[in-house]
Amino acid sequence: MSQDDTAPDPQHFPPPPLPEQERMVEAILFASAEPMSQREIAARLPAGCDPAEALRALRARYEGRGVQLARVGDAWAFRTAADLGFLMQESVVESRRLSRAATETLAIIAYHQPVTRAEIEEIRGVAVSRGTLDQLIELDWVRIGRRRQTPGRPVTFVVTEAFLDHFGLESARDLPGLAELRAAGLLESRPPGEGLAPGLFGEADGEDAGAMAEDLFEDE
Amino acid sequence: MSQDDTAPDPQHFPPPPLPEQERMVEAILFASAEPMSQREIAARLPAGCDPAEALRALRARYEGRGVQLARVGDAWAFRTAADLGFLMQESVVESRRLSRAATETLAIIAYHQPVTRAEIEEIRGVAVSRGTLDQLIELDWVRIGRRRQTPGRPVTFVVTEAFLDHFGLESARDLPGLAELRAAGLLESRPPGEGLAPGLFGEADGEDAGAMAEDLFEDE
Amino acid sequence: MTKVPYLTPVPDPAPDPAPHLLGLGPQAVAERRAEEVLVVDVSGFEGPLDLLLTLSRTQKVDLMQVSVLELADQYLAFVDEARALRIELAADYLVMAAWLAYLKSRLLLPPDPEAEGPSAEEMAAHLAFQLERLNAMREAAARLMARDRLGQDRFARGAPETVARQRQVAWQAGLIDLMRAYARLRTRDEFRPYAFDRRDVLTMEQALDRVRGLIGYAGDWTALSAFLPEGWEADPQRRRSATAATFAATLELARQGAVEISQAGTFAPITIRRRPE
Repeated sequence: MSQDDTAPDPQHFPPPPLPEQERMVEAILFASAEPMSQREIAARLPAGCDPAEALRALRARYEGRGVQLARVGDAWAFRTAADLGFLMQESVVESRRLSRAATETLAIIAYHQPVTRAEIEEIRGVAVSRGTLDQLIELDWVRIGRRRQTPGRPVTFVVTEAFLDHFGLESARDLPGLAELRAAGLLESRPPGEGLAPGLFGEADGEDAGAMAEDLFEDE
Repeated sequence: MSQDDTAPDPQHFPPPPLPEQERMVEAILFASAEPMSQREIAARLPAGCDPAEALRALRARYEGRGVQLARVGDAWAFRTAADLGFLMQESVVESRRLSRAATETLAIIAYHQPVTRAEIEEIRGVAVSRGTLDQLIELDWVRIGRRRQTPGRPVTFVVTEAFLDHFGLESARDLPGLAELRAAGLLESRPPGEGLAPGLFGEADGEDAGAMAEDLFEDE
Repeated sequence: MTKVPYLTPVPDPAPDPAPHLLGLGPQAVAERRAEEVLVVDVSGFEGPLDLLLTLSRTQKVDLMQVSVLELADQYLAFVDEARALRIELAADYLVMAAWLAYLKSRLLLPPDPEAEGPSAEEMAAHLAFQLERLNAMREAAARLMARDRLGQDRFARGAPETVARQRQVAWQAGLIDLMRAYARLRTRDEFRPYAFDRRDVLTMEQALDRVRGLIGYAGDWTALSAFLPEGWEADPQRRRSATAATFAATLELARQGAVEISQAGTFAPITIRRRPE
């Protein structure tokens, strides 16, 4: 602050009282698009004002409020209180179906846990991508279990409490067996031996054949 | 507010205490340049909050401050106190001066709304140019209301929330001098006396006559 | 009328060139004439009512007390002057002038008790009301514009904080999906893509074509089974499909009004016939 700013100027009215100065700083900072330095604020205020004092009072006033008077470098600005930052986020929840690969992998882990990656691949007939397992782990539905005591000591995968919770199961043993699935009509395929040439359908082409059929029914 | 918004939801935590809700509403409204309706505010708050109560408390808190909580129709916004406008003169965006035709038309719409174009013309004694209404609509001060249920079903014009915001009105009922004008009978649409000059005094029936006259007076 | 600006130089109605202009071409004469036309800013008025309002102010009385008779005189004088200055007034100014002249004559004459419609006084009162209302709206507009306006006296938050839209993906999978996926895997050897086996299925379209072709011969009640295609009666699965399709086809034809269907009782044979003309 230069001398001139604070020196009483006989040509001007006396400066407004401090509460009024505080109001003024409040309005100026509220309306400003950028943080403002004390000097810039002073330039806007009537002569003889003491922005430092007004800023102090204003800062104290907003203490604990939803909005705070924040110091930004040499300047001042109103900012949302840090603990209320979550209000500035509008969360849009988008629900998406789990991919077929992820669903199958999850199913295999649930039915066969603890299961190694190689075993999952054997059952699925295709390689399991790292991303699929990562996604399931991130969803907290799958976690890494103990290492298998076999050559190479591969890690195993198991389902989590969160998984059981999400699918409403008390334990993984509650998962229905194949016979029950069939009885419940959940097996879409026909019973074998209905005049279809084996090897024509469903052999070796894991993802592809399935994906084709599936396209007819659901968008993934 | 519908029942659902206020009904306690057993799946959620209890709503935060009122002072905390007040902080939240403060933060939300401070962050927005546009007025926000109670519904919009509620959507951002945790479940079970009562923005109405928080708004009441907040408004009282800012009473007399440099920034005030203003009601704008059904919405709320923080605005600097009108008496401090001189401090922000630098940030005044020089808006194009409205023509007399535009300001008169705006006043007629505000005080007589919903009002048809023929009625505006009846009051002004001159055709309303398309440009005038376009300008007011573009400023977002006027919008098209419901059609009048009279022959020809002419559209009506009404003022908007942005109009209220711009002119610092809580509602259209707060227009200056409204009561006096109404008491003086100047807001009634008195049927024009018969035998008056045709076409000049509202016998121009609806849109067609207006549109025709308008071509003649495009420059206002 | 396509162009009616308030001020248009009036073309000289009487081509009577002044002596000093003799010898100039007609075009030059017209140019000189046009230059002589005095331009008065009539466009400063927002129509005849506005002009009347301005004139009424010269009476220096409250609008309620304005003398319409005097106002009419002032207006007519103005229009005369504009004519003298060869200012072409817009049509509505002239319509107003004619109406005021009429009103003036009515006001001056003793009232005719036989006359229908509003009296001259009522018409004058309505004009006064219109002037007062226009004036009120004009004042209201001025008051409105003088309010503490946003962006001039009141300001919004200069640095509004943006609301971040956070996209959260909730992955959905139900137990059924899980079990299906597993079942699919475990029964892969028996699994095949779902494909409709049409070999033993008669479609409704096929049946419809067939029944349409045959119905012409069925003037009398004929059993539905008679319409089944050959070779479809023996195998139960084929017969089932053919019967269903044929029945559906006859229902469709009945709906179209082509056939009638009859059944004596529950599970009794269904018979159909062409609808009698």
